[in-house]
Amino acid sequence: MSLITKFLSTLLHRREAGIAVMIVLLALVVGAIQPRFLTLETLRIIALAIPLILIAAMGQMMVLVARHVDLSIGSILAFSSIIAGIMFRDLPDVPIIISIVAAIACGGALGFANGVIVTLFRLPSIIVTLGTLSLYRGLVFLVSGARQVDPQYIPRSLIEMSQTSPIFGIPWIVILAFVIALLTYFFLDHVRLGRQIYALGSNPVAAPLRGIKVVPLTILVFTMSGALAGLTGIIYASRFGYVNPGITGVGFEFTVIAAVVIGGVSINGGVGTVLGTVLGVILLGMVNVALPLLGVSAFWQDVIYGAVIVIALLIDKSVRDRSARALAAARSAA
Amino acid sequence: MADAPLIAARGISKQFAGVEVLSDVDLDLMAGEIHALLGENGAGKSTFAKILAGVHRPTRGTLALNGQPVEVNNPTTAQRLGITLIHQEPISFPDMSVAENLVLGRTDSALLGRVPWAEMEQGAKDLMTQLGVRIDVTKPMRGLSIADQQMVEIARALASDSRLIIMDEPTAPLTPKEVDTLFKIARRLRDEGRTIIFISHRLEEVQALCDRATIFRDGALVDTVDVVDVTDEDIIKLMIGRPLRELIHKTGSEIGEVALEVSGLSQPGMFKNISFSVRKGEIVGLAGLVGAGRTDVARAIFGVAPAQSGTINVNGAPVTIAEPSDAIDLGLAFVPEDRAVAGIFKTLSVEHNITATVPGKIAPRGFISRGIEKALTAQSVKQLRIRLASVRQPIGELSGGNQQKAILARWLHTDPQILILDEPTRGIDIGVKAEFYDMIGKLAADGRAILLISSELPELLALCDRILVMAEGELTADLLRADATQETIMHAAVPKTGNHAQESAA
Amino acid sequence: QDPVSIVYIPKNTGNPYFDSLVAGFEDACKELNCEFTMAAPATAEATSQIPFITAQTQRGVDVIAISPNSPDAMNQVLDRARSRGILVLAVNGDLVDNYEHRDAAILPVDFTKTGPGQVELVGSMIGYKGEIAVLSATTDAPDQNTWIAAMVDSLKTNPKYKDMNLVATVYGDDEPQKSTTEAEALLQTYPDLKGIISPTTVGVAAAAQVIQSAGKADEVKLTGLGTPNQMRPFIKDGTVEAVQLWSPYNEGLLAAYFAVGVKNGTIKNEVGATFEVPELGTITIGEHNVMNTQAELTTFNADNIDDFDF
Amino acid sequence: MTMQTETAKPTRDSADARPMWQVVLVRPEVMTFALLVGAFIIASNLSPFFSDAQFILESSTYYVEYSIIALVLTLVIISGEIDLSPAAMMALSACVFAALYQAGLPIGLAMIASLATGVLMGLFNGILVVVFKLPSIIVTIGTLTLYRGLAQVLAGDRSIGKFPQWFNGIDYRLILDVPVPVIVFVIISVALAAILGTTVIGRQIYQVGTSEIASIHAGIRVRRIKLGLFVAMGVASSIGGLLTASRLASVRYDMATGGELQMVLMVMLGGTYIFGGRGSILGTFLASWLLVIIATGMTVANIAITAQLIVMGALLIISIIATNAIYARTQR
Ligand SMILES: Nc1ncnc2c1ncn2[C@@H]1O[C@H](COP(=O)(O)OP(=O)(O)OP(=O)(O)O)[C@@H](O)[C@H]1O
Ligand SMILES: Nc1ncnc2c1ncn2[C@@H]1O[C@H](COP(=O)(O)OP(=O)(O)OP(=O)(O)O)[C@@H](O)[C@H]1O
Ligand SMILES: [Mg+2]
Ligand SMILES: [Mg+2]
Repeated sequence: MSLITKFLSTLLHRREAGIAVMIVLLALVVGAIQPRFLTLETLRIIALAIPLILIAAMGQMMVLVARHVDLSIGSILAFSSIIAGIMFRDLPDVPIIISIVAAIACGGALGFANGVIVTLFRLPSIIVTLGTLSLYRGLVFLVSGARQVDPQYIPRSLIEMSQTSPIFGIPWIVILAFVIALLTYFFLDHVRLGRQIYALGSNPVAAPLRGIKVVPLTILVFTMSGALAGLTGIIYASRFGYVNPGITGVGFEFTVIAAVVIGGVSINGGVGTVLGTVLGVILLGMVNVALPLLGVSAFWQDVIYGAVIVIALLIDKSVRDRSARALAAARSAA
Repeated sequence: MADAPLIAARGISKQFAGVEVLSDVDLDLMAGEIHALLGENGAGKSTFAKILAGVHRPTRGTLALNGQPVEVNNPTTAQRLGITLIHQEPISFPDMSVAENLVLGRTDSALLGRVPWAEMEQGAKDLMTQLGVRIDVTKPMRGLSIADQQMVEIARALASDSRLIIMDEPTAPLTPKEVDTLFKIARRLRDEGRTIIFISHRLEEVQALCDRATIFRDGALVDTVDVVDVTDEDIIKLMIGRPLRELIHKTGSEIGEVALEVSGLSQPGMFKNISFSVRKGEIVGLAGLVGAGRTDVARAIFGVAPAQSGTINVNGAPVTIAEPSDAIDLGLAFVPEDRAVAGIFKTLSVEHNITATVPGKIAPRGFISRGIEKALTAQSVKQLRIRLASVRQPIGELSGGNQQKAILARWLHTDPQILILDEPTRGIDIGVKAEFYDMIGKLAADGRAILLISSELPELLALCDRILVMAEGELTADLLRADATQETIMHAAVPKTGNHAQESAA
Repeated sequence: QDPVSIVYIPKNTGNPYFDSLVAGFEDACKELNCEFTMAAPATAEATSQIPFITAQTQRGVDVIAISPNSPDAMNQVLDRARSRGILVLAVNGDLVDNYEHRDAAILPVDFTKTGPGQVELVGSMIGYKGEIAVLSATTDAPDQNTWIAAMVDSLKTNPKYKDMNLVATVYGDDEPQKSTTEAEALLQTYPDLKGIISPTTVGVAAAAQVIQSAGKADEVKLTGLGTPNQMRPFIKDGTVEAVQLWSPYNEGLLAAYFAVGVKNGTIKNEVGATFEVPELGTITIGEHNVMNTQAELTTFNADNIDDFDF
Repeated sequence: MTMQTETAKPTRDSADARPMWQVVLVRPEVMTFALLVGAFIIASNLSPFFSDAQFILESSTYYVEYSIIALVLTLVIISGEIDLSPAAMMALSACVFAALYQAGLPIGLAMIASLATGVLMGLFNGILVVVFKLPSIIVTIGTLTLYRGLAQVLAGDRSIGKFPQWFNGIDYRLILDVPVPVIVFVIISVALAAILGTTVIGRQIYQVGTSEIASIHAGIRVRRIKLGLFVAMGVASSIGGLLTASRLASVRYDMATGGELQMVLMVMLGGTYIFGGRGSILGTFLASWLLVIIATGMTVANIAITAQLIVMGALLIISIIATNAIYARTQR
């Protein structure tokens, strides 16, 4: 009996279960209308839609768990990818990997700057990153001279990362994204430093009293988020084959935050799992792919997109309420 | 004494924004003693404790550990030196498991080291067994009662193997049985040669546990005494600089009609079938162990979190209270237990805090009249003797007792006929407490009905005409003043089934 | 006499298409000794150009050339500029149905020929047989819609195209992500698809990338309107045989010559008037004061693409 | 009994009150004002074309719709919530207006329908936040996508126009040389400042933002206030949408894209505290002008958009650093 209640309450507690159910339902419903949705080819398309969001979502998730938010990732992504693009164009002899590292480092540096401003002046990250969202975009225009890096300069091997596959036809960038998710999982769940991020978000007042070095930890979290956004910039270049300073990554932060929140990461900090985030990203990716397949007019996409966010929030809320009630009932029954 | 003291504090002073809250404290703490810190609210006890634990840095003064000068710049250093502070308000990480809460922030392993989940949970389980509490260490901290959270804090201090453990009002949320357990542990630690600083407002606990006591007043150390040598009166005199009269003031006011009657109030998971009534002029106490559900009942009556079923009658007529404003319209008032969160508007002025309940009064024609507002506030400040620099200063700058007075003042302006006071004197020093008792008595004498929730039995026994007792969400006793004693109340308050009973049988 | 001051307001900053248009202005102004400035908003929204127009009016420039983000949202500010004696030119896109709010328009080609030209191009690639689809910009993009209507019309009326079948028109909103998803969905939904026409630079680049990824260059032929720089790798590696466009550079050139001519009184801005522009030859002002830089679209393929850099 | 606790107590029970000059001078609004003056001087030096009142007023009409909404947003943020959907609400209510007008509804009715749409959208946001207790920042990110999407469904990406002549060009109607929208802005500023500063509702907005739980316990109808504020956002957005429709003489679904950031920027620049409980209409009022001056000044000086983005971003961060420092000083 108590085992069953325990199992039930864990299940109710698991936000992930809810998203998984939504994913299955969506697949079935869309599949019923458009059987083509349930093919391997679609799976590949969905898989390709995921890495861009997933990698940045890992960073954003850490930031949210630490009770912050990073709205500047779209601009960081653009900055990193334009830096890499410029290096590809102007320094064709430099090995690609150097440019990739440079892009990640640039992302990390901008994230670091976010972290420093947030901690040094004790400012709410939402406003700081709203500011750097604009500021970094300005930098993108500045370093690029407002000029696009054309496809001819993007190295073949980089583009092939989203086309060729080492195994089972799964493209490199998809594998990369899942490796990063796994690393993040390991870091957050099995490394002391990772646990401290949860602690920090769970109770920012208690954290310093427990010897957690809040300032460096916060800066680290923003730096990681920036670096992952930077890596996303590289993937962006790989997937789309050119880098434009004006459109790359615009509005990207909303997509990522939506995915992370759908994945059950609390914007109040301290709560959230890598699994949930991955599922949230998959759900969003599926919606993106399903709509054109269903022949839904492009006009409806935003409506559905917005509705999915609102519904996910409502479901999250009801799951939480239900688990709280179950907990209370269990308590009074005991 | 042959050995150097474990800690020697010299000339410790602390200023906050220019206000000196601790001045020139010299104190020696010996190895293997339990040392009480006593003093009124705001005397500086917690501040001193925090300085020892590296939370605050002293403005002036030095610390020596075993005769060696040390600088305790941050909590990590303190921990390394073997100093652990159990904070006044339990500080934990609500989203993380009990086991993790026990080890988080421990400095003995590398930051990039792996988290040994299994080991950690086993260790936590052992620690809980050792303490004699039944807490599932894999559950998140969030679900724990305050008392259990406090026990986890204590367990953490134990686990960290400290030389000096500072407990800042650890017993406030604990049941007598838990207090007993805590005392046993404390004595054992002392016998192992560790030092414990014990901060409490309950003098009987100090008498029962402590070896020496240091009394603070207005930020200065007044005296350090051997506990066996002094009486409570002596200590109180030292604390407030004057003697205090006996606690009993209830002046049998005239008891009238039933003002508030609840019947069959239930909220699944919180409380069940609560029925009682309070008459005009009557003070009805509500006793119970922490977590018994008293606050939940009060919140339900006042409409903060209405009950699922049951009825409420006010002055004989059934009423619906969907939100607090309904309750206020019916003449109810509620002083919540968690003053910092549910009571004050911390950054707003005292004035705005006091007039929060009477928008109609301060704005008779829709626009706020500064004159009326000033007058109302001045009246409150005078009537309740609220001590402040200016009515326009943020209420957060006031001491706890004065904040609580302002909250009461807020309600007096609504001229309530039924007052629900939830732990109104919690964390308030003896001097201000006496003022509160007096005020409560006067309110009843005016013919108001009062429901007084308190965890301090002497307080209830002194003030109440009748005492209700709750245990595990149910009403277990309704005692007349004549029948109520500490024993009868505790008998009803301790649950008949469940954890507590099993434990006491064991 | 002061040199004529010209300001050009493209749709947005960082759009490579306008870079060569600006270069056209700059080179012409070197010749003609006019003063040229460019001022661009960050995003290509309907209203983002308005403050720029007002500011330039305030600065008292002689000519405002603009690639409008909206056919009608700027009517009032443009009128105000014109009332101050400023010559207002629409460049590369017109204020469709709001012609009276600008003085003249400089367009690259006669847009009525664009649609049929594209159909012919894709037809020649697929042997005039099979399913084709269109990947456009936004659903109401006026130029694209004109071209698509003309495509549909010629598919219906020209017997040469009787075996070609337009199965879908989808919209990528000129966003790389969305265009990519839509292109992928096209390949997915229509396994027998033979050709895609994408009459927008963002769309054609995204579709090329998708076809390259899927390795379907042999099965699905792609064409559309694309800039040489954007399409160069795809044309070189055979993913795309050919795309078409015109020369934005010439638009800048023509606009500058026309503006300076009108301001100096050497060109009359009326329908039917003609004037000479070096390299472009004789330009005739057409209906609604529209003039074109070239008659036909330029087709870029593996043979000639390296001759172009824009 | 007599109180024996009365002694000549030192002020240790409370901190000393701050001197008056600090109370008055050390306020975020003062900083905003100083920035405003500074920006004006710099802009005048950057371009000889800048300091022309008529030009500044005309340019301000491009931002005034945002400014009006930012005033209401100030109240929302003081109450401890945020609304990121107003720009989308502007677009949807304007599209409703235009679509209905085009469908043959009399223009007056179409305007009423547009306002009603504003009410509904605000209500929807409010219900999600207040009844379902969802965090407003995420809820409104969701509804901003939703509303913008609905606008697109409704209007496609045509622009809908051809309104009667009297409706168009409200920004060119002048009263005492001042464009009508600016006058509307000033009137709403004064009205909201009066509500916030002198009425019970205003007081309660601050109280709710300072501590929602304490407000509930004090009998303040928190839900009603918040719901009301969200509805007010909807109405203000709808008014903003109609003003924009009149100014542009046309409506598209992408009206005011990204405007939410500008509005938040105005509120933040005005010294309103992002976590609620503090802030003022005066601050937002000044900040609106600050933004107009900066944006207009840079545009007329032909400063590249690159620099504009950097300046705006930096400004937001600097202003909030200053605001926070000021609150930290005055709040200890
Ligand atoms: N962080 C702080 N900033 C400003 N003032 C503070 C701060 N912490 C404490 N104080 C002030 O210092 C004084 C001493 O407070 P402290 O918490 O040490 O008292 P205490 O003796 O522990 O009281 P209590 O019995 O209520 O716990 C009080 O006046 C309090 O308001
Ligand atoms: N065994 C328990 N474990 C965890 N939480 C509990 C338990 N029992 C009660 N609670 C929760 O703890 C809270 C404390 O209950 P409540 O505050 O009503 O009790 P109380 O008797 O008023 O205690 P207090 O003296 O702290 O005010 C309630 O919200 C209740 O749901
Ligand atoms: Mg204390
Ligand atoms: Mg309680």
